[in-house]
Amino acid sequence: MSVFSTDEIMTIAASRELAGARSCFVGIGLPSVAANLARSLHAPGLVLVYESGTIGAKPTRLPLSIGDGELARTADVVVSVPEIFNYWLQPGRIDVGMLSAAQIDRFANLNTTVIGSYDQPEVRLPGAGGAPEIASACPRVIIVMRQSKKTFVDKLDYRTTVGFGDGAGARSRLGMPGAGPCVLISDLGIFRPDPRTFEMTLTALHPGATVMGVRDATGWDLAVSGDLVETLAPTDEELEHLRRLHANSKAKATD
Amino acid sequence: MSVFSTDEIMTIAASRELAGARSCFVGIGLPSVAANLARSLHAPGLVLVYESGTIGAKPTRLPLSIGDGELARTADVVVSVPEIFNYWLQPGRIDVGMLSAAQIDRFANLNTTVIGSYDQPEVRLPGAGGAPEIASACPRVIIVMRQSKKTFVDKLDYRTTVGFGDGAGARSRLGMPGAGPCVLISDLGIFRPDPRTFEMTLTALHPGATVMGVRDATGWDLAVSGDLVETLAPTDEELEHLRRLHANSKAKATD
Amino acid sequence: MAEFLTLQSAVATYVHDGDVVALEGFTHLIPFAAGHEIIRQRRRDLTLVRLTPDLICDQLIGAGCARKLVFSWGGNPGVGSLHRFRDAVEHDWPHALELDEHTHAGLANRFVAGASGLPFAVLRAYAGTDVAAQSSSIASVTCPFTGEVLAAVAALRPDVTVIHAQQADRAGNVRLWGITGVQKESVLAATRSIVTVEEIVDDFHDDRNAVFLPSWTVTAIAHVPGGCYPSYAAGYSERDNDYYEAWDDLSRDRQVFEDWLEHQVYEQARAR
Amino acid sequence: MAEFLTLQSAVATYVHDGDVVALEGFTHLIPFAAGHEIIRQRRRDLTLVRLTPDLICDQLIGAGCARKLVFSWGGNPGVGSLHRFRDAVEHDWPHALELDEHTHAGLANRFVAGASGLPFAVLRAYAGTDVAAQSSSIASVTCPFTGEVLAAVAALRPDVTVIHAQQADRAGNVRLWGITGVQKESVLAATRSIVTVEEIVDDFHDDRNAVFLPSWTVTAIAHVPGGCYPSYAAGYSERDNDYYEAWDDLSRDRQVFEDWLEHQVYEQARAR
Repeated sequence: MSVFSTDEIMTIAASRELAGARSCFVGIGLPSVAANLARSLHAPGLVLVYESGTIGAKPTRLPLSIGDGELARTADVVVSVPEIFNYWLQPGRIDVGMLSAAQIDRFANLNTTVIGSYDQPEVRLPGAGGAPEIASACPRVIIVMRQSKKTFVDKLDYRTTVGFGDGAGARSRLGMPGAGPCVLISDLGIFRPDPRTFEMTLTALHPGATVMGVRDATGWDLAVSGDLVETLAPTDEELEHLRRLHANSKAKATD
Repeated sequence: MSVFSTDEIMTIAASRELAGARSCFVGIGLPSVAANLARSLHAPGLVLVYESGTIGAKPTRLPLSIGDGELARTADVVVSVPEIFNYWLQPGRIDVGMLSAAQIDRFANLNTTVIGSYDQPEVRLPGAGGAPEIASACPRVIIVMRQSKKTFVDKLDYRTTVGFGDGAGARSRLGMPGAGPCVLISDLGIFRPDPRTFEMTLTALHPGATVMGVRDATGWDLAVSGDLVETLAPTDEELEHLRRLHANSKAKATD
Repeated sequence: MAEFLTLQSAVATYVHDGDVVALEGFTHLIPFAAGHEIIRQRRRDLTLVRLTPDLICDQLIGAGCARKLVFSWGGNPGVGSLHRFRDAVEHDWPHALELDEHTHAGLANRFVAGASGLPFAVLRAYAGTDVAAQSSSIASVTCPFTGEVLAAVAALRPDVTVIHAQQADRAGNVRLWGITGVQKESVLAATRSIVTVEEIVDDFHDDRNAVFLPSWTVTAIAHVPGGCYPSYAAGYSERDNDYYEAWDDLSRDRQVFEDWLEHQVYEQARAR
Repeated sequence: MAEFLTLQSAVATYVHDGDVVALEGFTHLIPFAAGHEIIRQRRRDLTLVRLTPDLICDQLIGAGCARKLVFSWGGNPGVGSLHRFRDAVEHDWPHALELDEHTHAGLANRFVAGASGLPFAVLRAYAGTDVAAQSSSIASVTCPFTGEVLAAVAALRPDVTVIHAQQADRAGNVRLWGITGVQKESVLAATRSIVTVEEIVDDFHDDRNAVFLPSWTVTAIAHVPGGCYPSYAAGYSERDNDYYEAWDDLSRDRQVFEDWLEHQVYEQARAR
């Protein structure tokens, strides 16, 4: 078995979740790497949709931004920004949304707006972008983000994007058509919503990670599945594809 | 002075009303002939907009329908039907709307839907098309139609399109941005709204027409302007352009 | 992904009695061949949806396929009346036809709402007219910022939308250009879609701003060159204006129309 | 009809202190040269509007031109923070910056409403988030057909919209292609518009489905080849990704930024 980094297994585990998906609405950074890896590895027909309006982009290198010329050049079609949101994302036409964030809570709500108070912020983050509507409209949502007590928090400083709100029933009360975050993948493990409480629950540990270690990197009292498994280690093929993807990209690959 | 038909002076008088207009939203039939004549005669830069989405069409023959290939081929740009109504007509971007109808009343409201009752019609007409929104949104509206007691009626069988509704103040009560029908041109004369009552008032007689004749062809008690004038007879140039336009068109020119 | 089928199979599989069927194409690219196939397969109780019913709905109505028509302008463009439509409305022949009647802007926006996954669309329309009172799919809505009252139209979501396009590629992606009407919206608003095409190509010309329907938004594609005659396909054919004028006479008389139906539509089925 | 002006005259004539100024272009075709000209002419109290503020708003904010920012995603794409934006929000440097913050879908639809002459637009968005509470241009509306509660966003009508496009013809018609963002909507929504272009051509390539802005929808055109650098113009240039990465360091320090401003922006004015 090859040596691999925690970022690598996180990205590879995320790409595996795209098996069987027809189309994916992709945010820049970790989600874009995972989605492009899936296309390279096991889902050559996966339709990548970026919020710049590019539908069916087939980038040969990782795009630095969601509006890269590479995306437009390789797309099946490019539509306007109002159209990509109104005609394509909003009706739930795109199977899977892939998101990352600065903070996540136990119900997979996300903060990409601000650390500290809104009016007197410690750190002003970029803001919402497409995330709230991706998380609302896509039938399935995959979240990929590195884990620490600063990112997996008990209480978000700002709720930019709703995952499962305050838990069971919240999405339907809010009129959200999609099923919400079906999986959260960090650099330590994999979390899925409890079918009753909708709290994100640790269901798999990446090789080398421990429940104790994950608890230490989680800001809330973590629920752990009774069927906890170990994430399959990256195969040589997966690692090779991921590393080639990064090597092909002049630009920095992750956020 | 050349001999001319009543249809010819009607069309020529309508085309003259387009002097100074930048753009015209054109219905098929009489309005299309008048607008194309204006472009040929005195308004070569007039932007013709058809509801098929063709902006800046420069047809060399009269189109038989509003979606003729000739319109698309000669247009500056072709947009979708939702776009032509939402982005171009609705905000009042097109200076002048040109309409015709089966029935008109004293306040220039139009019927293109039905003769008789809606549920048991004597004659079922085509319906609304783009007319209600053209009449609402365009800063100015020009109406061209042949006149008789059957077409100039005291009470419409059905109000498809609002001109001045029930008179003064009606348009603003209905939230209509445009100024409404500034002129009505028939085969007998020219009518303009009274500035106080907004009733269409005879302001010009075509050569050969009489007030008595116009009254006999009007279904309501006709108001006649104190400054009644005679419509300038068609010039040789106007007639020549109009006849060439018809000759160039394989298709039937008027409805 | 879109299936490639014969037109006969596509209609047999995806157009059912009682369906809401949109047939779109604004003067250009009207799917006549598909309309004839629907007549041949003797579909009944359809709700037909089309901004401009044109000859295609006149034929379907005269053949007894339609229970209801949702439309915004029902004439023979530049010629006059649609006589089969009028005969149905005026004399219930071959049977009564229910109408849901709009303006172009209103009906186009009903497709926009359907394509957008919204229950309604907002526009400035219908004020002061008799049109709004006649339709249950027109209401009003108040702007929460200005208090202005505007028109609301209900989203339209056809069971199946049928269009004609210039090209499909072998993966089932569809491309059309020229006057594109509400074809994109009507396909995206529908549960299923059938697209007849002039040509199946290896690669599209590199024009990414034409209307493009990815294969996964289309249910079935049938290769039917000339499938929009007597309408036209820009780049492939010209509109047969004479046909539109001749239809005025042909359709005026019930018996002449029924002879046309027999010889021009039904006989083709028996010949198969 | 559009006037052909120098960029200097266009900004001098049509961008005023206190204006609501939209600068659009989604990663692609960002009007940097026009942004620099606004800085050079020392406009103040502007409300800047841009889905993705990007480096162009970072520069305008750092230079003290902006009183308020209307936006939906304020980062350096693929790199990280916009440091001048952060410094204004976190430390009121060079002065406080008011924010009106949206999602992409919400802000795009505010332009759509503006372009459509409607007071608001409807979308399914913002539910359950803190974003709606922060903005007076977000409200809700109830569907008159289904009772569903949806988001409403107020129409946005900039005093002036500035974009960069590939081409204008000599009549002042503008054409752009590739990633077209919300450029059409932002120009149609605005009272005035300035378009900088890569090239002025005799005739457009015959592609009627690209975004096309008729001359009569554009106020002023300035011929500024490379006017979107370090962004890019499809068919003319590539995005300078290194510049975007270098900006991260350059903009982090106030003094380094001010040196950049002095040498890269203001000096060009004195050279004229």
